[in-house]
This record gives sequence, C-alpha cells and structure tokens, in this order.
Amino acid sequence: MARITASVYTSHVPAIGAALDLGKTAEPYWQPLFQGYEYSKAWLQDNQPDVIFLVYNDHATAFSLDLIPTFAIGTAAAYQPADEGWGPRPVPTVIGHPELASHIAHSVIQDDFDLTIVNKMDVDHGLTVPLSLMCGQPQAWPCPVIPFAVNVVQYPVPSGRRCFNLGRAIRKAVESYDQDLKVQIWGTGGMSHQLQGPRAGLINREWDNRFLDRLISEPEALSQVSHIDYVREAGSEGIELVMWLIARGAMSDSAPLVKHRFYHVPASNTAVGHLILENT
Amino acid sequence: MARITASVYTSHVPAIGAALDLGKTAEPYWQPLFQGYEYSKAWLQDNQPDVIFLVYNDHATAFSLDLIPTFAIGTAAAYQPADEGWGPRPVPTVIGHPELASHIAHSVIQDDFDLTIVNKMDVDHGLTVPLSLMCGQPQAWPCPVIPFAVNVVQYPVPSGRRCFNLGRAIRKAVESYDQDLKVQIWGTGGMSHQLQGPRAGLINREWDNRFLDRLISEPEALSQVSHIDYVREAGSEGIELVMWLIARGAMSDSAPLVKHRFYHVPASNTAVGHLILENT
Amino acid sequence: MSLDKPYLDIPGTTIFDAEQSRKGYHLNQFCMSLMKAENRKRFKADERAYLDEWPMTEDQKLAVLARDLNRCIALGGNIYFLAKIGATDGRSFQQMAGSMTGMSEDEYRAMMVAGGRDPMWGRN
Amino acid sequence: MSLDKPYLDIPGTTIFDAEQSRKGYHLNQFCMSLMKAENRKRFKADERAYLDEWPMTEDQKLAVLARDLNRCIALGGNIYFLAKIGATDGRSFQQMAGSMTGMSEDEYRAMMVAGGRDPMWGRN
Ligand SMILES: [Fe+3]
Ligand SMILES: [Fe+3]
Repeated sequence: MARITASVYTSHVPAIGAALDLGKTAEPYWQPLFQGYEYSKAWLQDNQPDVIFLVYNDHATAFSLDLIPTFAIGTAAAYQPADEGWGPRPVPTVIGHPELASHIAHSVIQDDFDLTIVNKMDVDHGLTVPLSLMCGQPQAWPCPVIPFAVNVVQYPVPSGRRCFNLGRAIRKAVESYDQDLKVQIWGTGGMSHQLQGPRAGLINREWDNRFLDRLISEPEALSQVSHIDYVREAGSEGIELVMWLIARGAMSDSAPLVKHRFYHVPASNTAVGHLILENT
Repeated sequence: MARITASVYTSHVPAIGAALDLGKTAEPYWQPLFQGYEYSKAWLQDNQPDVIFLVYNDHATAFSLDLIPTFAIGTAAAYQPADEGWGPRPVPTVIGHPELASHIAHSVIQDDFDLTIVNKMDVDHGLTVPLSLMCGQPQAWPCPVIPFAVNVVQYPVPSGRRCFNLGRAIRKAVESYDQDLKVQIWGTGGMSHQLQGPRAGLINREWDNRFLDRLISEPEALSQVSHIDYVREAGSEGIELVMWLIARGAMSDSAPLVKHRFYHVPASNTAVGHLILENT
Repeated sequence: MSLDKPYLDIPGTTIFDAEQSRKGYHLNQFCMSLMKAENRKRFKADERAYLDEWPMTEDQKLAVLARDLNRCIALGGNIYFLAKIGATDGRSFQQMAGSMTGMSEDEYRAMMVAGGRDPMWGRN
Repeated sequence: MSLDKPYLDIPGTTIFDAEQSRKGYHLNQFCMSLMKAENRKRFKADERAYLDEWPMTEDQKLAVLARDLNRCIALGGNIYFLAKIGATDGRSFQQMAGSMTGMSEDEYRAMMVAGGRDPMWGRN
C-alpha cells in the first residue's frame, strides 16, 4: 500500500530560481534565504520519497486564457521546464509517474472532484523552484513527480475548504494504491505577496506566521478562511496559499511532527514561508 | 432575474446531422425519426429562449488525450463547427453568451464544482446535431448557446449523482443572474448505444424507456444508478445519458410538464430518445 | 492499481480507462491528426510513411493499415479517435461499428433496423 | 451580474476575474506569444507592427508600448501574462512590480529589504 509520509510547504518565487541558476546563492541578499533550506536538503536526502505529488499553480505558462482548469493532474511520462520568457530554466526534465497519477485521478474523480487530466504540458517556476530549493542543482531530480496545477490566476479560484477536502481525497487515493510507495505531497506558492498595482510589495508578517501556526495545529478551521481575507491580508497573489491546504489535507488526522519551519522576507516581492511536516 | 424555463433531452447521433446535411430526411429510413421532432421544432418556435445552455460531450474533437476536462464551460463569444474528419458540417457559427457563461462558471466554481473554463474551441456533432434537430436548417441559430462539455470518453466519467447536483448548482447560478433572461437547458447524448467491439449495436428499448420514465418522475433516485449499470444495460456509449441528469437537475423541484416524448430505433447504431419538459 | 474495475466483465466491450489511454496514446493522437484535411491527404498518399511519423508500436500500425478496429481497441484505441480513420476512408459510423461485430455490413444494418442487438447478448 | 464582488474595495488592487479576463483577452494572449524566442525577436524588432497583428484596442497597444503596467491591468491585463513583456525586456519581476507603485527602483527594493509594504497601506 502506498502512503503519504510527509508534506513540504514552500514559496516558489521565480527570482529564487534565477538566483540559483545564476550562481547568486552566496550573495548577502540571498544567503539567508538559502540558509533556511539547508536543513531541508539534508532532510530530503535522509527521507527520499518514491514519488512527490507537487501542488503548484501555472503562471500563464501551460495554460493561457484559452483554457483554465480549476484542478489539473499530470499523468504524462515527462514534463519539460517551460520557457517563461527568459528562456527555459537549466534544470532537469521532470519525470512523471503515470500509473500513480492515473490511479489518483480515477479515485478522486469518483469522489466528486472534477479534475482535468493532462498528458502534455511544460512546467514553470511554480513546480521547478520548489524542486531546486529542496534538491539543489542535481543532474536529475531524485524521484518521479506528479504535477498538480491549481487555478489561482483567474477568479474565482477554488476555496480553501475545497482544497482541504481535495487533499483528503488524495490521501484516500494514495492509500488505495497497491504498490508499496512512499509519497510526499508538497504545497507551494505564497506567502504574502502582491505583484500588481500601487499596493505591490505588501508583506504581512504577522498574518503569515499565524497561517503557519494554524496550518500545523488547526488546518480544518484554517480552511474556512475566505478568498477575500487572503487578498486583503496577504496580497492579491497571497491567494496561492490555498494550495498549501491541499497538501495539509492529505496528511493524517493526527498531529504531525514539525521537522522544520522557516520564514524570511524578502525574496524579490515576496515573503518566503517553509514547513516540513511528517506523519507520525 | 434569469430563469430556466424548460429542458430538452435528445440524442446527438452524427448520422442524423449527415442525413440532414445531405438532404435525406424524407428517405424511409430517416423519415420516422425526423417526424418525431416536428412537434419540437414548432414548440421551440413558440417558446424561444434567450439563451440555450447546451450540455454535450466532445468526441475527441476539441479535446484530445493531451487534456481531458471533466467539465468544461465555454465562455467564448463564438464557436466554429468542427472538422471531425468528414469536413465541417455546413451549419451556422454558434454564438456564445460570455456574460452569462462567466457568471455561471463563477457561481458553480464557488459551489465546489471544479470547472475548466474554455475560451477557444470548435464544437462537434454533440452540440450541433441537437441544434439541427430542434431548429432545422436556419441561416443562423435562433439564440446564443453556452456549450458545456462533459467527459464521457475516458473513464472515470462523472457520476450520475455528481451530474444531477451540478444541474442544481447551475439552476442556482442562473437564478442569481440579474438580467431577465429565459434560459433553456438541453441534455444530449444517448440513449442505448455501443459503438465498439463484438457487442456493437446493442439497444435496450426497455431500459431506455424506464430511464425516460424515471427522468421525468424520480430524477434524484435515477441519479444513483452506477456507471457499470449504464454500460451493462445501455452499452458502452450509453454512459452519455449521465448528461441528461445535469439538465434535469437544473429544473425546479416540482413536477415538470411533459410537452413531448419520443423514442425511435435505429439511427445508425443508436436508439434515439427525446423529451421536452417545461417548468410549471 | 487496486481500484475496482467492475466493467471488466462486460462481454465484447473494452472500457477506455487511463490504462487503455496510456497504451493507446500515440495511436489516438495519430487519429486526431486526421482532423486536418492536409493530413488526411498525406495519410492517403502513403499510409505507412505517415504512420511511421508517429511513435506507435508496430502492432498498432499494422492494425491501422488492416483497418482492424477490434485490434486497434485492444491496443489502446478509442472509438471516437479511431472514427477519424473511418472518416478519412469515407466510411460511416455504422460501417465502422459493424466491422467489429463479425457481421456483414448488410447483416449489421438489418439487425439495427430490426431493433438492434439484444441487450442480453453474451451474458449468462 | 449580481454575484458579490467583495474584492472591489481593496486599495490599489485589481482582481482578475472573468470580466477583466474578457476585457484583456487579446492583450493577455499577445503576452503569451512572447514565450517563444522567435516572437520576442520579432516584437523587439518592431513593437508597433507586432502589436498590430493582434486585435487589441489602441489603448491596450499604447499601454504596452509605454510599459505602463497599471494601465495594462486596468485594461484587462493580468500580471502573470504581462510578466512576459518584462521578460522580453530583460527586466526582473521586482522591477516590474516596483514600476507600478510610483516608487523608484531603489526605493521599492529598499522597502522590500526593510520588510515590505505595510499591510495596512491604504486601508482606513
Ligand atoms: Fe506563484
Ligand atoms: Fe455522443
């Protein structure tokens, strides 16, 4: 039986990818941020999963306005890093896990989540930056990855509650897979950020930290927070945080072990938050 | 306030479109079938809606295996009839209703239906054949149409219960639109058919008619029928009938007025079923 | 996978699920390409050469060349995709469906006119 | 539409909903086209000519030419789409975001290093 062993939460700011790719990680601006992921890289080495289920959002890369899936699951064999306008990031191809991805799709669609199944797409910084933060700059990513894209670009986006319940359905799906796989689920995006308008650059340190507290201790209550609260308190792009609730919903109901917690301002326009939770 | 005035249910067999386009409607094979829609054409003339919300499935036309949305709503201004391999059908462009479509998308996504929003797609026989059956061969379709595509090609497809509940959410969405529009909802596809394998040509007249009875009188109970029952009793493509439950769920809870009922075998490989229900 | 697949016991029927879809991916995407008139023309001009542009298995290519739709389906094809081959050949959906039943075109058509296949066909 | 839009009262913020999306459709799809290196090259060679290939409004084109991102957003642009223009110009996301605030690049960067904009900004 497959099972979810741990969940990882992290921002996926594109500038972090650029800093890595351009060799700037030791610069004073970036050093404290990458320092915060040193533990995480070691932890991942010691806790290698067989598959990573990676929840992220596409930033007008694979999905234009022609077609906007609320939830899209990748069942392909491989995904190329996208050219987002600066040229593709120099990172490895992402290898998928078609069998487990299809199994999860099958199960959660029967549980009334109306997924879009995707067999061909490029993946943008939303997916590759978390891999870089957790794995550094390897020749190949350490294991297959199932990309799970959430619409947080065009309103309405799915509610926190919907995301949390989806996480639960994913947990059930993983646990019904008959191969003995260790699966990690990663929730990415956030924390506070606003990338647009006169209000750009908003950071709400207090709100972010309260979000981290509640994500650990009372995720179901946290999932009741409305869209408008995210936007008002964490900025227009802070809404990405609903994706963390998918990962959290996939964890077991008992209290998780907090292996790592990190918070830093700034990365480009954004606050960076990071958590590692293990199932006990 | 917009409201749903009536629902129409009909098969969308491609051969019917071909018979119409090639001027074969008076042939003995086709005449009884088109006869069954004479009432319907007059009814539609007398009961012109402002918008038709048309539930259908794409048959490997707009959606390949690269991307399979469970539910896709068209919010575009217009849709072209697709070239399915025989060349495009000689029928009018389908004009959309972006405002109402977006409004419905907004509302039902907030009601936990995970739609995919589509702004660019061609529409195949699943959408155009019902229009032809109900409108004949006009220079332009009588009103704007909102295409709503359901995945019934790759398993798992959404359950009957999910479809019925979606219909209810669509009803609520329509009723919260502040323009005074008469909206018809059409459910298409089915009835019995199997297009593949040694069992091709299966027709279950008794089961189909029981489905029509129950769709009228006890749709919620009918929505509990499992996929496997559709496939076993109505053939592998008989599963299309779940789409009728979306239209039925969008009707008011009180008993509808049965304006027309028609059943015919065969059209090509398929049984043809047709109902017109009015809200009272 | 340990999900129930209750549909596996239905006679003469292949359900197009994710497993079939994966098997038939390139076969079905080849079929989709026939929705463009210029591709239909190129395919008709040299079927084998056109098929060789696709990473399909040799079995899949042979099944297409033979227009053996049952075999195509066993190899992951889906009827709505395969229908583009029939369209390219100028065949109707009824001719395609009938070709899978072991009946002649006339026999199949006559069965349909007489009310279609008995739903108890093949069941015990 | 009579759906609640509770987000309309948030200062200095435009929520990209279906209405904005409709308004900005061609503007945003133009931006998407810049994800291809050859299109970036063509755009840079003659911006106006490239823009004229798109059914955008004149206001949208002028806003793009002026790199006025606030105006682009008012006209239906979304920042993730508009970012492709910045990428084409070789600008960072921080430069783009800062350009909308009325601050200089250095001022904006300094604000971020100092902990970012106060979340109570613009609220009463
Ligand atoms: Fe993001
Ligand atoms: Fe159909």
